[in-house]
Amino acid sequence: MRKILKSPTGLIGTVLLAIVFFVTVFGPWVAPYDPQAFDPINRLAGPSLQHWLGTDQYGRDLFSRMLNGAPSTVAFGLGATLLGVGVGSIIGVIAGVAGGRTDSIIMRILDGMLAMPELLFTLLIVTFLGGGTTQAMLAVAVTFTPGMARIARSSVLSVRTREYVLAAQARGESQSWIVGREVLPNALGPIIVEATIRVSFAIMIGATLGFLGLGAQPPSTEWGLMVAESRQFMFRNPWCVAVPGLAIAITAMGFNLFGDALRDAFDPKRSH
Amino acid sequence: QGSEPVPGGTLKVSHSTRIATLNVLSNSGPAEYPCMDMLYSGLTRMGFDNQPQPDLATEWTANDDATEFTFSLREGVTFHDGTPFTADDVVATYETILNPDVPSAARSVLTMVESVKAVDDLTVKFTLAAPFADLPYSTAHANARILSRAALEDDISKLDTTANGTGPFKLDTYDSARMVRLVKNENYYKPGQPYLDAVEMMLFPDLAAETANFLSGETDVMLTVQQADYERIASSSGIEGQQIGAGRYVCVVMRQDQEPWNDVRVRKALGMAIDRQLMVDIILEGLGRPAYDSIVAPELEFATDKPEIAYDPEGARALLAEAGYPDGLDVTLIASDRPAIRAQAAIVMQQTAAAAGFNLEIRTMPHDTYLAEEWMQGDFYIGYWGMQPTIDATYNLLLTSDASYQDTEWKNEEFDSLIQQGRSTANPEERAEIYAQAQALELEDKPYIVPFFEDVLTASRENVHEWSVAPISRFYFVEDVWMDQA
Amino acid sequence: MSLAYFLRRFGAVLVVLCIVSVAVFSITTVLPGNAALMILGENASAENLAALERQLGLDQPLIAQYFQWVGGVLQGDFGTSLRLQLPVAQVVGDAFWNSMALAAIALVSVTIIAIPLGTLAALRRGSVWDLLIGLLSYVGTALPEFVTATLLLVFFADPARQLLPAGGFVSPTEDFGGFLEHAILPSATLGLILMAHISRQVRSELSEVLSSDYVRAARLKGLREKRVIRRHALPNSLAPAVAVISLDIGYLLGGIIVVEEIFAWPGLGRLLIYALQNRDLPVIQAVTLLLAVVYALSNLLADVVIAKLDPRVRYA
Amino acid sequence: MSNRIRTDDAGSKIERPVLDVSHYSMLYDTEAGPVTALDDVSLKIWRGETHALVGESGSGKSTLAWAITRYMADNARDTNGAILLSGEDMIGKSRWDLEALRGKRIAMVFQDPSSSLNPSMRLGDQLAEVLVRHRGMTWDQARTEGEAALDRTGIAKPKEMMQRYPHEASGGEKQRVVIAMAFACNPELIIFDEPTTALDILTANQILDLFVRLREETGVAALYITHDLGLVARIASTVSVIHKGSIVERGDLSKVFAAPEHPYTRKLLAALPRPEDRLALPAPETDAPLFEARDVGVKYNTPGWLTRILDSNAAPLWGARHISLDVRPGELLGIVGESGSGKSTIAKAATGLNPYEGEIRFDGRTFPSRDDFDRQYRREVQIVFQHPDASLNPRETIGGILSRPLKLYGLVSRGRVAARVRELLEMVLLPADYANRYPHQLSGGEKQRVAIARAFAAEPKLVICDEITAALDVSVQAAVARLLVNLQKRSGAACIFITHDLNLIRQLAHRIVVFQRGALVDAFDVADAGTPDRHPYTRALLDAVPVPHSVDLSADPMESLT
Ligand SMILES: Nc1ncnc2c1ncn2[C@@H]1O[C@H](COP(=O)(O)OP(=O)(O)OP(=O)(O)O)[C@@H](O)[C@H]1O
Ligand SMILES: Nc1ncnc2c1ncn2[C@@H]1O[C@H](COP(=O)(O)OP(=O)(O)OP(=O)(O)O)[C@@H](O)[C@H]1O
Ligand SMILES: [Mg+2]
Ligand SMILES: [Mg+2]
Ligand code: NI
Repeated sequence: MRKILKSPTGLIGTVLLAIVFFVTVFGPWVAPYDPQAFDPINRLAGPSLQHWLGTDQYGRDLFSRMLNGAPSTVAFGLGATLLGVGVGSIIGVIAGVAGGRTDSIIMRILDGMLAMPELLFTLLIVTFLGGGTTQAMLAVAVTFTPGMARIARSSVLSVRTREYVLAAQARGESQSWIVGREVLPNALGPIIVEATIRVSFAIMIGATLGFLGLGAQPPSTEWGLMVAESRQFMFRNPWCVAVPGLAIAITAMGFNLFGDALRDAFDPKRSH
Repeated sequence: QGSEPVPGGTLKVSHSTRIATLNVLSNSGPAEYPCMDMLYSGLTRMGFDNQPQPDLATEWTANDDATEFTFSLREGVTFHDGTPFTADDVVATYETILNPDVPSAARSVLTMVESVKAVDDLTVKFTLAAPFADLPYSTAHANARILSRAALEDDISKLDTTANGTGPFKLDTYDSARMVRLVKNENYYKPGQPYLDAVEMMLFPDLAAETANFLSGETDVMLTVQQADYERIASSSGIEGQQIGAGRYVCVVMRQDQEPWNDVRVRKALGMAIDRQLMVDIILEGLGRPAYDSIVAPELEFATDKPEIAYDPEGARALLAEAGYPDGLDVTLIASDRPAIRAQAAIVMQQTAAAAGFNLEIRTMPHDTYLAEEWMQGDFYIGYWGMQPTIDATYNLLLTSDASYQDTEWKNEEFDSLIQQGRSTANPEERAEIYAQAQALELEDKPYIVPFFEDVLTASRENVHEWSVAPISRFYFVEDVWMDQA
Repeated sequence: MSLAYFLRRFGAVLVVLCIVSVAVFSITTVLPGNAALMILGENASAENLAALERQLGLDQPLIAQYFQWVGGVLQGDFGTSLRLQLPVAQVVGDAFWNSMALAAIALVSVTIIAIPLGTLAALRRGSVWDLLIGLLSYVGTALPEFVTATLLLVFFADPARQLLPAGGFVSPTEDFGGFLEHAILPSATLGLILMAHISRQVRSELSEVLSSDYVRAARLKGLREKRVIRRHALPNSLAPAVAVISLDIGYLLGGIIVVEEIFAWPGLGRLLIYALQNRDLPVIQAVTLLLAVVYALSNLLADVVIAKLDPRVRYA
Repeated sequence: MSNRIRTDDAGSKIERPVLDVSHYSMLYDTEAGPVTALDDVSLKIWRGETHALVGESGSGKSTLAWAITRYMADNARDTNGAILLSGEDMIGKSRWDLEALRGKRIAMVFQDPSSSLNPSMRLGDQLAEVLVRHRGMTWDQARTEGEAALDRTGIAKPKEMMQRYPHEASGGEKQRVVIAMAFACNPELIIFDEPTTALDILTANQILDLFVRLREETGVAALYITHDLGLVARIASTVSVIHKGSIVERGDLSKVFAAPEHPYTRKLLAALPRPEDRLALPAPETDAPLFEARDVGVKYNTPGWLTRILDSNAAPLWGARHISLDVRPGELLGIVGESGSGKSTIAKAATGLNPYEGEIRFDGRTFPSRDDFDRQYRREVQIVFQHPDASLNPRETIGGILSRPLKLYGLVSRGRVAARVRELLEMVLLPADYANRYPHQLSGGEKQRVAIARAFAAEPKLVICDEITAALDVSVQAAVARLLVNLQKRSGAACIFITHDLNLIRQLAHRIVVFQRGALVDAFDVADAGTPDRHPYTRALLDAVPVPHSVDLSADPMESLT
C-alpha cells in the first residue's frame, strides 16, 4: 500500500477512490434532497445556492441524485466484476491446472466468446436476459468471464512452471495442495490488478447499458440512466448530463489509476 | 409570403423512426403514415376537420339502416405504372384486408363488412353484416388504401419495398436506413398538383441530430417535434411550429377483475391523486391538455365536455380509506421504456399520488418484455394510444366487451348496446344522445385513468406553405404543400 | 511467416467463427418476444399475429430455422429481414461500409495522432508533456462513449453556435466534404478512448525499448539520436502497439454501436440496436457475425503486420 | 596453463595512457539518499594493453564502464576526479562531441549479444551504420567493408550473415558481429563487459581467441570486465580488483595472482575451483548402484496433426534419448554438457517431473514409468534447482518452506517441527531466526542454501542438483559446493550434480558423464579426465576451461561463507 501511495498515479487514484467510497457509503444520507422529489418551479436550473449542481427536467436536485446513484453504480461495477472475475478465474485456473485437452477445449470456447466485441456480447446477453440492473450486471459478468479466464490461466501457467512448484511436484505433494498453497497465492496478483481495472470498465459498460435503456430503469438514479433521461435537455441545461457523466468518469478514473498503481506495485521489474 | 402556390422544389422531411416497410396493409410507424398518404389514396380520406372526405370515391350513399353503402369512384385515375384504376381494384383490396391470412391493420374497423362487390367499373357496393353508420370513416383508415389487383395477386411481400398507388407521389428511392424519396405523380387526379417535385423523408434516429439539422436548414420539415424542444424550435427565426390539439393519450390500465382495482373507489381515488396539470407542464412542457379519465378526445364528433377532476390528495386518501385501505396502498406500476413518456407519466404519478397514500413502485421494462409479459396481461400498467377517427372506433378499440384490446376486463352490457346503437343510427342528434350516455357510463366507472391528451407537434421552415398534420396524424395532404422558390 | 503458422491462425479464426455462429444463433433465438409482436406492437390482434408469424416463418421449429440460416449464410444469403422485409445482405451491406468508413477514419486519425503523442511522452518522460498526455489518456479511458459524445455535442453542436453538425450522414460519393464534416464528432468520440489506449501503450512500450540493451548499444555506437529513435527504438515498439490496436478494434466495434446511435450514423451499430429492439433475428445474426468476422480478420491482419514489423515472429 | 595467452610485455607504452581515470568518484541518487557507487577509482590503460577489472556482482564494474563512456543513468552524479581519453577530458564533453566519439574512439561490447542487437534490423545494416556514421562511407561501401570485417571475425559466410536478423544467428555468431562492430572504426579503447558470460564454454573460448587475435592485429587498449578470475588469466596483462566501488588491488596480473595482498583478492582467488583441490568424499566401496537409469528417453512436443500434414519431416523432439547411467550410494556423479544437451531433462525425469520411456531402478525397485513413483521414492530422491529466486515460494516463510517436507513425510512429530527447522538452518549455516523471514529478504546464496536444506530435510538417499551454483557469484559458488559435500558426508546421500563448470565438477565428483545433444557421449572416472581415450567432445570441453594458477592460499574455506 505504501508503494501505491508513493506514485502520483497511485496517490490520485487512492484519493479518488476514497471520495467515491465515501460518497457510496454516506452519499444517500448526506444528500440535501429526496432524489425523487420534484421542484417544478426550478426545472432545468443551473447550479445555485438552493441546488448546488442544478436540477433536471422534473426539477429534481442533481446533486442529491448523483449522491444517491453512487451506491448502485459502484455496487454494479463491483458486483459485475466480482462475479465475472470469480467465475472467470475458476475457469482459468481449471484450464491452467488441468492442461491438455480440457485446456484446449475451454480455450477454444473462450476464444469464440472473445471474438465478439465486448459491448456487442453484453448487448446480446442483456437483451436475452431482458434488461434491467440485475440482468445487466449478469451480462457484464458473463462478458468479463472469458477475458478473466485467460488472464487467470496465463497467470497460473506462468506460476506452474516456477521451480518451487516443480519442487513441490517432485516432493509428491497433492495436486490440491500445490494449487491451493503454491500456485494460487502467487497467481493472484495479476488477477487482482486486472479486476481492479475492470471495475472501471464494468461501471462504464453498465452506464452505457443504462444509457441504451437496457440497464437500470427509471426512476433509478443510476448515472448512465441519468444521462440518457436528460440528454434531450442537454442544450437547455448542460449540467444535467455533465454531472452524472463526470461522476462516471471520476469513478472509472479512480479505479483505473489505482489499478495501474497496483500493477506497478506488483510488478517485480519495478519494485526493489 | 406569396399566396399563389408555386410549383417545384424538393421538400425534405426529417423524422426519427424508421420507415421499416411500405406495406400499406400493415404498417404503423409514425413516419410510415405520411409516406402512405403520399403514395396511396383510399376510398375516403380524413380531413383536418376529422370528417371523411372524398378521395378515390367521389361520393357515397347508404341505405336507411346503414347496412349497404355504395361508393362512386373517380374517373380517369391511373396507378403510378399507368394502369387504370377500377372498381375491381377496390374489391381486391378489401378482400385482402378482410382475409385473415394476411396481416392487415384496417381489418379491425371493417369486421362488419360482409361483402364488397363491383357494381360497374366505377361503382362498388359494400354489404354489412350489421348496421354501421361510420363506414366512410373506416374506409378512410390509413391502412385501407387502394392497391391494384395486380399487386395483390403478385407476391405480397413485394409491397414491403415497392409501391404502385394512386397517390400524389411516386416511389423513387427506398432506403429504410436513411431516406425514402418520393417524386411527383404527374397524373395525380387533382389537376396541377402536387406542387412539389419531390419529397425526401430523411431518417434521424437521434433527436439532437434531427433538431440540429432542421435548425441549420438541412431539412424543411420536422415531422414530429418533441415537447422538450418545441419552444426552442418554434421560436427560432424562419421556423414555424404547429401545435395541433389531438387525442393521443396515456392511460393507466387497471385490471378490474383484480384486487384492488375491482373497487371503483380505488380507481376514483387514484384519479384524484394525480396532478394532471403538473403532468401536462412537466411531461408535455405545457403542450397538451389535461384529460379527465375518458379516452374520447374533445376533437371527436359527439365528444362531451368532461368535468374537471382536481388534484385532491386528501379526498383521495379518504376515498381510499373508505375502500378499505386506510393505510394506503402499495402497488407496482409497470411502464414500458418506449416511448419515454410512459415512464415519465409513471414518475410524475408516483410523486403526486404519494400524498394520497398510494405507494407506487415503478418498474420500467424494455418494450419487448413489456409486450411479451405485461401488455394485455398485467393488472396495473401504463398504456399509450393514438387518436381514433370516431368515438365508435375509440371505444371498439379498448372498452366494448369484444374490443380489440380489451385489457381492463371492464365489461358493461349497457355500454356495449349503446355503442351498437350508435353504429346503426344515422340521425346525428340521436347519435349525440347515445354517445353522451356512453361517455357518462365511462366516466362513472372509470375503467381507465387518462391524465392528459398530447398535442401533435410539427414544424416547418417559413418557405414551406400548407404543411399540416391532421389530429390523428395519419393524413398530411402533401399535395397541397408548396415552397417558395429562391 | 510460415504457411503452417498462417494456416493455423486462419484455422483458429474459422473455428472461432463457428463457435460464434452457434453462440449467436442460440442467444438470439431464445430472446424473449418475437418479431411479429414487435412489428405489430399494440396493433397486434391474435389473428394478425398468427398471420404475420406464418408469413415470417416464425412458426417453424428452431432447428429448421437454424439450418436454413446456416445453409443460407454459407451461400452468402443471410435471409430476409423480418422487420424491413429486405434481403439482409442488402440491409447490412450499406450499413457495413458506413460503419467501416467511420471506424477507419477514427482508427487512422487516432493512430496518426496517438503514436507521435506516445513517442513524445516516452522521450520526455517526467516532463509537462508526459504529464499532460498521461492525464489525457486517463481521462480518455474513463469516459464512456455516450458521455464523450454528449459532451462533444454540447460543446460543438449546440444549435446556437452551429460549429459542427450534430449528427446525420452524407454519402461520401455525393459530398465528400459533408461526409467528413459529419464524421468528425462521431470519430472523435470513438477516437478518444483509442487515443488514450494507444498513446499509453506506445509510451510504455517505447520507454521499455529505450532502456533496452540494443538502444544503449546503438547510442554507444555514436549514432545520431534521430537515427537511434527512428531505426532502433520505434520499429521495435510498434509491433506491440499494433497488437494493442488490434485488440482495440474490439472496443472500436463495440463503440460504434453507441456512437452511431447517438450521431445517427447509418451503420451496423444502429442497425443492430434497431434489430435488437425489433427482434429482427436475421439482422441481429448477420450483424453480430459480421462484426465478429471483422474483428477476427483484423486480428489476423494485425498478426501479419506484426510479423512484418518484427522478424522474430515471421517464422514462428 | 597451457593455453594462457598474454601480451608480450608492457614495453609498447607510449607517453600517454589511452584511458586515464584518476580519483574518480560517483554516486547514485536513490530514494534512500545518495549511494556511493564508485569511490576514488584510479586506473590507467596504455595502447595495446588489456586491463581486467574483476569483482563480485554489484561491486561497480558496469558502473565504471558506463561512467567512462559517459552514458550514465539519470540518477548518476559525478562527484570527484577525472576521466581522460588520450588526454581529453571526457566529463566535460558535450552531447554532440560524445556522439561523434562513441563508436569511433571508444567502443563497448556487452554481456548478452542477443539483447544488445536490434531484433528487427538486419545484422549487416547494424554493422554498416557505424561505418556510415563514423567513416563517412556510403551504404554500399559500408556493406562491403562490413563483410570484410565479418570475415576477419571468422564467420564462415559473411555475405549471408549480413542479411540475417539477430534471431537467425547463434549466440557466438551474434557476439562476433558485435565484436566486428566494436572494431569497425579502429577505436582507441574497447570496453568488454563480461562478453562471454552468456555463451557456452566452447563458444566463449572461440570468442576469447578472436578477441586476442584482433587485439594483436589492431593494438587497441581494452578494459575487460569479468568476475571470472580464471578467464582473466588468459587474456589480461594487468588487473584491478574492485570491491564495493573501490579498487582494492591493482597491478601486474602475475603479481596479483601470485601474491594477493588484499584479503578480498585472496578470497576471490580462494573461491576459484581447482580440479586438484579435491573436495569429494572418498569413493564408495560398493559397486551395487543405488540409482540406475536404463535407456531412458524423454519426448517433448509431439507435433500436431496439422504440422505433420504440412511438414512430413516433423518429428517429436527428444529432450534426451537412450540415457543409461548409475549412481552408487554416497557417490557424487557429475553431469556436464553444453546448454540444451538434456541434463535438466534427465533430472526432471528422475524426479517425476517429466514422463519418460525406459526404466529407472532405485534401491532395488524398478519403475517403468513415473506413475510408479511412490511416496517413498519421492522422499528418497530430492531435487534442487538452478535459480534461487524461483525455487522458493515467495509467499511462505523460510520456516514454512522447511517444515513442509517434515510434515509431508511425517519425519518428525508435530511438536518437533520447529526445532528440526532450526537444526536444518544451522546445518546450512544460516541463523535460526531466518525461519520467520520471507525469501525476498535473503540473498541469492542464502536462498540456495534454504533450497538445499529443504532437500536434505527429507532425509533423502539421492539428491539431484541441477546447476545449483550457476546463478551465484563466484565466491558464493565455492561455499555452496563445500556445503553440499559437507551435508553429503553427514547424511551419506548420493548426489547427481549437474553443472557447466568443469573445474568445479572435477573437484566434487567421483565420476562424470558428458551429454551432447540429448545423448550421453562419455562417462569416466574423474581421475581419467586427462586420458587420451576421452570422447573428442569431452576433450574440447576440458580444453576450453582454463585451469587457474595454483596459488598458495591458506584461507579458511569457511571464511567465505557470508
Ligand atoms: N541507476 C542506479 N541507481 C541506483 N543504484 C544503482 C543504479 N545502477 C546500479 N546501481 C547499484 O550500483 C552498484 C553497482 O552496480 P553495477 O551494475 O556497476 O555492478 P556490477 O559490478 O556490474 O555487477 P554485475 O557483475 O552483476 O554486473 C549495485 O549495488 C547496483 O545496485
Ligand atoms: N518443456 C519443454 N518443452 C519442449 N522442449 C523442451 C522443454 N524443456 C526442454 N526442452 C528442450 O529439450 C532440450 C534439452 O533441454 P534441457 O533443459 O534438458 O537442457 P540442459 O542440458 O539442462 O540445458 P541448460 O544447460 O541450458 O540448462 C533442449 O533442446 C530444450 O530446448
Ligand atoms: Mg555489470
Ligand atoms: Mg538445465
Ligand atoms: Ni485494454
